[in-house]
Amino acid sequence: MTLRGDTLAIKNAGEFVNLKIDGFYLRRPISVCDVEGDVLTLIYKVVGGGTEAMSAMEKGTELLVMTGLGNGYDLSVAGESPLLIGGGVGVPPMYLLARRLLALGKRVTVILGFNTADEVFYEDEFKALGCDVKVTTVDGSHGIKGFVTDALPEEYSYFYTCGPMPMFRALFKATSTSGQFSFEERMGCGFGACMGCSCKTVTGYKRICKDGPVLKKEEIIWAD
Amino acid sequence: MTLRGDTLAIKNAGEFVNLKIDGFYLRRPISVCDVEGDVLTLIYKVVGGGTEAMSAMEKGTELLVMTGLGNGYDLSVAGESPLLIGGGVGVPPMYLLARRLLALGKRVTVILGFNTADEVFYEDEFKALGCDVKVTTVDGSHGIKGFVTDALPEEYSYFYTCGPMPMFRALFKATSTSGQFSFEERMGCGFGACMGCSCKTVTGYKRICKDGPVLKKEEIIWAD
Amino acid sequence: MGRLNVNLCGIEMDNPIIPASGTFGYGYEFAEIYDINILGTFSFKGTTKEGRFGNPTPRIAECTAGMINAVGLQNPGVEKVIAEELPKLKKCFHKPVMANVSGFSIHDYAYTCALLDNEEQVGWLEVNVSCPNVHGGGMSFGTSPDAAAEVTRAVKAVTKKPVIVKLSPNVTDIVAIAKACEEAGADGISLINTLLGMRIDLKTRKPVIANTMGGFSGPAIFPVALRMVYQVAHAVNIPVVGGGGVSTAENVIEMMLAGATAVEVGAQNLVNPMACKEIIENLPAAMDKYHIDNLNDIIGGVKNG
Amino acid sequence: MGRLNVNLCGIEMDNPIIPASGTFGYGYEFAEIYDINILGTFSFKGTTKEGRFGNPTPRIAECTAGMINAVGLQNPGVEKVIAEELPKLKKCFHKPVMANVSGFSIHDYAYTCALLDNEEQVGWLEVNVSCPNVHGGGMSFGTSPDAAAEVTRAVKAVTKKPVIVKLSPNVTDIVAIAKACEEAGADGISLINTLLGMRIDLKTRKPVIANTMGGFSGPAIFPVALRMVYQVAHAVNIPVVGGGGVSTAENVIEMMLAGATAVEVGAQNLVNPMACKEIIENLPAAMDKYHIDNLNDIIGGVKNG
Repeated sequence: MTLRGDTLAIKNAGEFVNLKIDGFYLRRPISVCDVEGDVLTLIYKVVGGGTEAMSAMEKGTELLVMTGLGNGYDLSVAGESPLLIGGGVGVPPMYLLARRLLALGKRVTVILGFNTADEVFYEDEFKALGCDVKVTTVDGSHGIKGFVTDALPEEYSYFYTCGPMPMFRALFKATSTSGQFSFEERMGCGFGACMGCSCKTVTGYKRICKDGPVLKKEEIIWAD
Repeated sequence: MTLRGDTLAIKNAGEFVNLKIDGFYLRRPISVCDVEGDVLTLIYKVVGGGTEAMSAMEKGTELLVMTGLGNGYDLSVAGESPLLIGGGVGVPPMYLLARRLLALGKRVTVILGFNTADEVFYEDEFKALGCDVKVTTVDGSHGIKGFVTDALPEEYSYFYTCGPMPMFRALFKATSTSGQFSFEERMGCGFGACMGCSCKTVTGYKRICKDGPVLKKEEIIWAD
Repeated sequence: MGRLNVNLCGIEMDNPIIPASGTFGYGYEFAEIYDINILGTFSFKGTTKEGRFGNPTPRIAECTAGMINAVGLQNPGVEKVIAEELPKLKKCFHKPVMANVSGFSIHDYAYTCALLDNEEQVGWLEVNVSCPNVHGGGMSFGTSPDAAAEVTRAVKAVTKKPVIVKLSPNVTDIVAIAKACEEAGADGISLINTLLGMRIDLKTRKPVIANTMGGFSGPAIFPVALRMVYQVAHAVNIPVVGGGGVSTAENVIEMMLAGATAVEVGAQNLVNPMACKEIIENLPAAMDKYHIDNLNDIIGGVKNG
Repeated sequence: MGRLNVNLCGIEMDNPIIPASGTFGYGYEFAEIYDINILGTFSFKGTTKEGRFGNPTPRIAECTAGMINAVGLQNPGVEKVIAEELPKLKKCFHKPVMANVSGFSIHDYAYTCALLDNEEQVGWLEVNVSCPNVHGGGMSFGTSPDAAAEVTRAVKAVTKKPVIVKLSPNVTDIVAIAKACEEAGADGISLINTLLGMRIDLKTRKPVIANTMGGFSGPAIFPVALRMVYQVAHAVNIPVVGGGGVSTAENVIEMMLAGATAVEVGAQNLVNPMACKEIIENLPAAMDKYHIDNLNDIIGGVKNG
């Protein structure tokens, strides 16, 4: 979905917005896929009632949206050839990140992981940006057969990722450099007030919504 | 408000419909003012959140409406010169009743009671039907100064009324013939299931929504 | 055996859907709207030894996602129910019905249940120890394990029909009360009845309900009901009838996962008279969506967090 | 003296609006959004003797007109709160703040309150005997009159600041517990904390909350909260802080008519960070609509039904 409005609060790739949806009490956090001027692009997967209602919204619907939430990715440590890895619903935030890194003159490699060909999306958009794009599908129906870890290049300066936990655990082991992971958690407020989405890190307790969603590889503690 | 839809279930003047309003759990019962073909006319006073929401509805809004609720007035006992007495929010149901009685060739006298001139409505509509119309206002700012009981004619064959309790009590004493009163009560279901709107009558317990809202003068027991 | 069939205390039901007592009268009003024989069963209006008018009006208040009622057990009394209501009910409903019984003394309960025990159409006795609307009445029985057990024993002594005790949620320890009823011989537990609630009219500054407080029901109370159904179902070895704010087929599945063998639908019948019909019609699709072949496979099937 | 001023246990407040503990952190997140000095006060994150991470995630569940949380008293512990949080809080909030305290033993409560008693900015101590998220913890104190009274006495012994005991609604007789606290010396009663609730994820068939159950709050619980505020306010002679599902200025007026001297706003802060600001701004118009000159005129002003 694309929204038009005041996007000035959105600073970094990897931030999210929090949408008020009629008929639901809690807001729904959605990661920013792209922002250009006053146009905000959100790509989401229908997983429950909230996202179902979103997909049923008509053109012209007005939404209450809290923007500029979360820390987002830190680009200052990207190096010259950063690697971006998006798994399924984790693909969208990689788009704005890729644009920003390319704007900084980086050589950006993107790995997009899916279960099967039908799920693949945004491959062409990333190519159009000028990224080196690799796609993996678990069943091999498109691109490289296997997981994103089967597509890791020899060389890269740093990595950024967003996706499901199993992918994170695999990447944590398989990656040779440092990197940043964007986590998902059920949130209450989305702006750090309720402690609903806390997690333990090497550097103490962090709120995914306020101190995250992006955590550095070094600070992550994997829950058993 | 006027609604277009299946009105076949609406049989008698004095029935009500029950409207589902977004954002409210219980339906809102509104008396039928007029019905002609598939057009239903409802006139209501904004007294709370529900009616407030109704008055804010835009043209073209679709509503879930239960129709044909309540017993309505019994016209078979009207005689030749029935008297209709509507007080404030009790005026609307008198309109369809007047139309039906006139269609039966009755000489219909209507008394409309209000507090003040600004509240007066439907006087011309009743005149246009060909009723003998008297209007009373408590402050005398329009029509006869005083209450509907101050406008009672010498002669009438029977009476029908809808309005506030104090008016009912006054009419009960002041009227020389039998008649029918349409009562209001907070309802749960509106179709007789929940016993939320029961009242005691000479002929036993009655549900205002199902056995009423119209009760005959002889069966009414006035709560103290 | 269809995929919706369940067995409640030895009686087969075509589906687990039971309109809750007090929201379905004795069935006729709904029989005019749809064929109520599609229901699993229904629990008829709470019946007492003597006839009652109940509480003064207003008895109803609007709430966010719910309503408060303070009807106060209006009913013609058990003799009239048997003489006048059941014959009429028999004409529009041809399955075992659930007889909901309330009382103000142990003797009341026993008296009323003994008479209903003779009625062929009565399948289950749902003993309400929880109506929050009667001062010093039902409420007190439902808030003490001993009193609830005493009522259970007294009723079991006068009937061979399955006895399902309906509990009040307005308690500190619902499990203790459920266990006491089970030990006293209850064949099933039904919960929850309404939460005690109140609203004030800002214009008149009076309680909206003439009786000041009343029973709060509707979708708003679903999470509390689900929690109590879960707690009780995991603590007793008799079937649990789950209810409280159920308004969709998904709610029914959630209640059954929590441990309900059958599910009561209450307030929703009042705002949508077709609610139970729609829930029954929507169940198969909802089951497919969540990969449920047969409802019996999911009763109490919630996994550990 | 403005028309919104109230006096809570001897401390003047510009208005009765108090963001509830656990929904407002230590204030800074909201101070970034609006000047929180417009508030009557706020009750800061529940503080315990030792630091706590709280419960595993997920800790949050969506409900109809509400939410369930099972944060489990995450806080850095009273020493760190005093050393690190209060100085930061002082920078953005210049009024007496309400210190919310929880514990797992009488000693815990006394220890934590004794330390907070030395803090100038702490105006009131809100002693939470009701958090439903900690196994064997807060909950048990709040469900027994004797235990609640014991906590009250222990806290009163170590502080000169007004002690407001926050009660759990998950009890049979809230009045008995409130009275026990009053007799034990409580300066005020705060209610209600959250209702114990649960949701199940139909896809995973697991509880949505990792801790299985959690505290249910939001507009859905307002009628239960209002009823308990009414019952307690009419039974005790100390001020009552009313809360539970409050989300509008009208809700505030209804709570005060029921007997609340001040009103807590909880879950609504999470879905609308401007909630308290908007409520305070909307109060005068709402008061005009219902012909209320001064809020003090309506405290406990509900008429008999």
